[in-house]
Amino acid sequence: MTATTPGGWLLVLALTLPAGAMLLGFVAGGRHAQRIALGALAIWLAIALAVALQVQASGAPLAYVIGGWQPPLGMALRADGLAAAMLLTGAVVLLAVALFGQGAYDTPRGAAETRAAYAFWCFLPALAAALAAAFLGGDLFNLFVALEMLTFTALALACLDGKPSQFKSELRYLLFALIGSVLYLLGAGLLYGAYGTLDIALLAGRTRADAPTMVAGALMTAGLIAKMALFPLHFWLPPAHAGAPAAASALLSGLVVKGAFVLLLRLWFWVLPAPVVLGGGTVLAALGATAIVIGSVVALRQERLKLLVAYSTVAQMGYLFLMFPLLAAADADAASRAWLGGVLQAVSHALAKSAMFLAAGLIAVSLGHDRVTSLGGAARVMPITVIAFALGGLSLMGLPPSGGFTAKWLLLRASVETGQWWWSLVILTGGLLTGGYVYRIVAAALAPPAPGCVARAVPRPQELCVLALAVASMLLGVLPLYALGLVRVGAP
Amino acid sequence: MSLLLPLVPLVPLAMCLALAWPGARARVGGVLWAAPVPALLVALLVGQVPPLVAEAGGLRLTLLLDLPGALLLGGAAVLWGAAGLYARAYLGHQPRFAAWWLLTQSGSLGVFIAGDLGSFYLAFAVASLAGFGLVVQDGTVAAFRAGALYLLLAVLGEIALLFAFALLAVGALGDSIAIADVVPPLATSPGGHVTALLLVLGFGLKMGLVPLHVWLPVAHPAAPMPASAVLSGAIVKAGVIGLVRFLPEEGAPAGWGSALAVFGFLTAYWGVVAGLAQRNPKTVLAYSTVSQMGVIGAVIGMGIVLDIGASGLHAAFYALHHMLAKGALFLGVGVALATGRGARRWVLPLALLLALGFGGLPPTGGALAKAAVKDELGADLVALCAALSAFGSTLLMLHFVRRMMDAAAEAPDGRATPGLLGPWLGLGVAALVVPWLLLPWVGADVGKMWSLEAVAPVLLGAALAWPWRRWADRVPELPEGDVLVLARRGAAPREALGRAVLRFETMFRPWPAAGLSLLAVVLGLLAAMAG
Amino acid sequence: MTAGLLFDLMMALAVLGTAAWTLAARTQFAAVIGFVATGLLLSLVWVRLGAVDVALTEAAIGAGATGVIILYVVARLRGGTAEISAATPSRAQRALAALLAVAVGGVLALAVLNLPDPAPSLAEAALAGSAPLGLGNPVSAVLMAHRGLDTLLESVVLVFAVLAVWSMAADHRWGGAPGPVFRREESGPLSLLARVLPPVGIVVGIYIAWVGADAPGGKFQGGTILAAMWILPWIAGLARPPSITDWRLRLMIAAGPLTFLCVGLAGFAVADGFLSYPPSFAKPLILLIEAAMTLSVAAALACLIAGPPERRLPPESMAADRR
Amino acid sequence: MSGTDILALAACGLVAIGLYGVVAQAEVLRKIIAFNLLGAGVFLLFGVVARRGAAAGLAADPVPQAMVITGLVVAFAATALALVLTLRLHQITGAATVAEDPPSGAAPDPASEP
Repeated sequence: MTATTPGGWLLVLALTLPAGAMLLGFVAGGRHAQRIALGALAIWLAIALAVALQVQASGAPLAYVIGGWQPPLGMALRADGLAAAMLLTGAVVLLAVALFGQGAYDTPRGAAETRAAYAFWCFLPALAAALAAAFLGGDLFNLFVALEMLTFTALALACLDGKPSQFKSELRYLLFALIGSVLYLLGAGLLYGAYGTLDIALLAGRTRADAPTMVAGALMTAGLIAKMALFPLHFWLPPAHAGAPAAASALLSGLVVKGAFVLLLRLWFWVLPAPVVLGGGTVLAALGATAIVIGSVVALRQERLKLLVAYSTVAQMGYLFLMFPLLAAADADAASRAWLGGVLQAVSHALAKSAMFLAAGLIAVSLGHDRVTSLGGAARVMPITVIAFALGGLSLMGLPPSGGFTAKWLLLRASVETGQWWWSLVILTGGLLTGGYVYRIVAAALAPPAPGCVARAVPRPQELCVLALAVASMLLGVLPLYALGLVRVGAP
Repeated sequence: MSLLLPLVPLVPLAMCLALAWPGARARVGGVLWAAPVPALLVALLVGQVPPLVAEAGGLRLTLLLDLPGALLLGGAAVLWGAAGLYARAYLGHQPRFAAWWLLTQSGSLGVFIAGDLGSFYLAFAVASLAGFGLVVQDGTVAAFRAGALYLLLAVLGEIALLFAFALLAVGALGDSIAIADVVPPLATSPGGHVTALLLVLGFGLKMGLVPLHVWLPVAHPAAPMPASAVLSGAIVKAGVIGLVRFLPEEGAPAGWGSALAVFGFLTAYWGVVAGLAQRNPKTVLAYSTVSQMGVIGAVIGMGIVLDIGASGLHAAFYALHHMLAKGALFLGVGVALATGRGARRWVLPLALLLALGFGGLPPTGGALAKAAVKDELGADLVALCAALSAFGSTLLMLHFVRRMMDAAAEAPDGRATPGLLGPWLGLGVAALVVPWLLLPWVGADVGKMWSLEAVAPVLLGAALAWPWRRWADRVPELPEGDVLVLARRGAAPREALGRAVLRFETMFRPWPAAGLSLLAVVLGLLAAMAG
Repeated sequence: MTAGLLFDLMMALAVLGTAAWTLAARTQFAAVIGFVATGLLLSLVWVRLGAVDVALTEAAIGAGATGVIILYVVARLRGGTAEISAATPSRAQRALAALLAVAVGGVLALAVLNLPDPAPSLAEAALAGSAPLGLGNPVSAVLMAHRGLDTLLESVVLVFAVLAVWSMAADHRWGGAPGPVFRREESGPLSLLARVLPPVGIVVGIYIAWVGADAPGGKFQGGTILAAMWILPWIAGLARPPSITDWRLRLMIAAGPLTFLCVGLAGFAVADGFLSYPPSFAKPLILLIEAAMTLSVAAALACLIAGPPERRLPPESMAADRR
Repeated sequence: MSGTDILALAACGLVAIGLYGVVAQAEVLRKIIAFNLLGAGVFLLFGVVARRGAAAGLAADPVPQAMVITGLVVAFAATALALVLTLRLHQITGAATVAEDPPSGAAPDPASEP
């Protein structure tokens, strides 16, 4: 029996505010859409903060029963530590990207509405609404709708430039993501047939390790990891994320893929029964490990900066899957560490990767190209941007004092504690390879400029947005304890 | 009183942050030398400073000062201070350099007082990574190449340590991450050998144990003079304090003492042999550092083998002398190059004295350092090995003095400014005198330094230095970083491997392959879930 | 074997047969025909499954609107045979795909046949829950109340989709009317249809939307018919669609979700919270939302079918559209 | 075997046909059609589930029915989006498939960043 908790109305607000802002912006258009989006995202951050504080303070998940209709017939919104942390991350990244986007997508007073700006300012709150729906949703079918919201938003953001080369990679993304959604829906149908509800809290602990549940689990998992671009289903991500404009890439790599991640966690650690998790977790982690190694090596060999960063996303997503067999292990302490490590990896990657994509975009704008071999001089023209990129890189490598360090450290410890030490080898190899490609970029950017290289300065406010994100991913490592306490609330 | 401890890393850090303020920039640059003053103060107060334990949430941070730590901290503080003064005269005011300098210093000093895994790792990483900025200061292509190698190996070392610390934290009883709590169970824990290997890898990289020494001879010649001095003097000592703290005689798993000793001596000899084939005086000094760190490794290793409780203190004392003397020699190279032929008069006497001190010429501080480690290196075969290394050191250092004079002879004549002379002289005198002042702390047998077995290697080395003068020019010059050549030969297979991975990844890019993978994933997951 | 069972078997085989034929069809046009046929057969299956609401939706959206929009694109794609044959998977790949697809279908069948018996059901709860709302059709009650959030988000998704479709336009076409330019047809069957059908269709559409509260039907089915009635004159060149920057068009598209959102939030003040209805006003409020949603569904569907603007309006009408 | 079971098998068959189509057919348009067949199979499965849950005098459980109606609309929106993208791709590049451009895939051109 779910009951609306004090502060539950915040969850409704977190979902309806950006949705309403998007609708109003859609109607008003032009300069108004920009103002509405900026205002709404700022308030959204405050709401996310309030949700996080409330969850932290009460030590229990927030819930809101919609319309007073109890599940299974009705639906509930829920925010545990995971949801609150991801919501807050999403709000921070979105606001930073919105402020960054003011440079490229500004509609001055009196100017006519343009396509890219209109779409950008409408889809920012749209993404916020989609993320809120995905993080807070308590019903597997409702989460399907959230997934589709994410897909549509991601697609539109990626096509913002209207570049011909982008249409093909986006079409590949859309088709593959849609197939993923349908597989997810198929599994949801089976679960409804087996249990007569899709409410996650009601399903928890009630599922049996029988054929319908397992088939549903396999289908839904495959659908979700297709959307997360886990190797070998990653083919769509690098061109789609690398080809998008910088602000969009940051959102796609930082946030959109995390929506499916939260759903995957809900599915595995709330819905699926323990024996199924135990059996399947190793497969997921093995795929994740492969993604880490292959993604990193391929990133190391890229010639274009944005493609390199995109392949790095493929690799970093792999880390998220290492937590599955660790969580399934019997050791409660290790499982708790693995949970924290996995969630923290998602958060720190969101912050670090969005900073890196924005930085890569600024570098490309300044130099007029993004060939890795000729980045020389970048550090002189835009030291802040290069520092931000390097800080993000440190977090990806897992060097202290970054958030990535805490995440990887926790995963490492958990893997040793549960006797699955082989995953720790993967984490270390991944860190090494990550160091390799981050180093390649930073060393190239630090090098003296090539003769004839004309780099133009980039706007300082944009640089500061990037730096803020990178510093946030660092702060996560300095102040992990507060983050960890929050993430523990309502953990499986 | 214990609240002084955080000042050690925080004062340099605060000065580094102050550099961001344009108004404070020039002022901070002018007092670069003052950053390590709190560290020196704290080191002198050793014994009166209780440990500082700060509870933050579930994490307990510990800062503490023991005798080995105080020796190293004090020595490093003197070196950083002197080199800071020298840098002002040598480089002028360069805010960027000052920033890297202070950041590195913060880590380098902090590592000597860190008492738990977290703060130790943090300080170690800051010292390692920020050192990059010092290496590439000159901005030349060679400097960037050296910086690249430095950074790469530093990161490798970090990763090895990270893994080792993870194992330590897991093996510890309870949740404490204090070094004193996590190290004792190491000897008996199942993953002890892996942990020890990773610790030796991580700290050995920093100290320059063969074959992990390659960054030293590449980075030192590329860095500006004061940076080389602190790299060689202070930063490599982070590895020493690491071994002292994490492989104490009661905590190391069986076999690791002798392994460390063997690698130590190998390093000591390798450093001498490779250094003798060098032309650049700074490279020779770098190899000398490699060699001396080898000796320290051997001391710590034998301390474990012979179960000598004070071996950490002895090693720290030996390292203290090395810090001061090696720092002085590096600064001396700069003075020599500034004075040209006048160096013969100005620089030569002190340089000779310091150089012979490395061999153990009494009554220099070096001889005291050698006497202090007699407990560990004084018996049987080991004594012979130690004598051989002392002989080699003498030979190598005289080779260095000759190379330095050669280089000075080619430099334009001039006068060294007081800003260069003062710190150099001060540091050199400190290297000769300070070990005597600190003798009561360590309690070495002074008489031993006059014994025949202590003096003979110096005399023999000095005697052979003359013939080597002739031979040295005929020996082909070894590339800086010697075994690095082998690593370059490995580039082709690495390239092939990378290309193979890329080809493999490309197989999954076409649509049908991805679609088939998706279906296979569904069935594979199902099979795994069911079985 | 009873007659009912025989009918089910025949339906199943017919659906699978047309579906397979759709894949195998030589031309794209034939494939679309196959798809629409499959969709119409499926509507019959839905009736057979006792889900008349879904049957109507399937016929209107699943087969009708989807078929139309695919057909419309087929007509505009040309050439590319070399590219297509190059991209066609090899025989081995296709065989493997068939094998894996059948395997997935097989395990799915295994799972479906192993679903528990008696099946869990919310039918009773839904029936009980729809009574206080005054709705005779429990499906509508579930859509508007119990799972109202789904419907709300779904109507927002439609706006996302319209916006995404528009944002695919070329930059210089921004501000134009949705879709390509159609030549005005003064005579001919299309013109006739476009003049005769809309009055009838609009009435039917509104009726279907209206009865949804108590009988099969509702906003989506009705909205689709209305959309068709709106598009017909565009295609015949008899009416000019409004510019995509026209705030009235945008408001029409967003009105449904906005109304739903406002009523939902008003629930905080006048009822038990978000998306709850005060008992005495439940039905009128729901009808209000349904009306707005029907309008929005019709406008959104029409815009989705028309596609991104491919022409600019003449300057004088641009000026009229500008606010 | 009941009539519902037969229709359940038909749903599974539709899913298999749709999956084969999206994987093995080259043209985007046919992929989209196959995707819709796949979706139809999934919705049919919901129908079977609803039918199995017939109770309280209702011919089928209304909750899965409501889900299908929602799902159909979302699927339509997705199809429309995919088709528009296909059309735009075709208009600009003449391509009718999503095969990778030879030799190494769509290399983005960041020089034209806004």
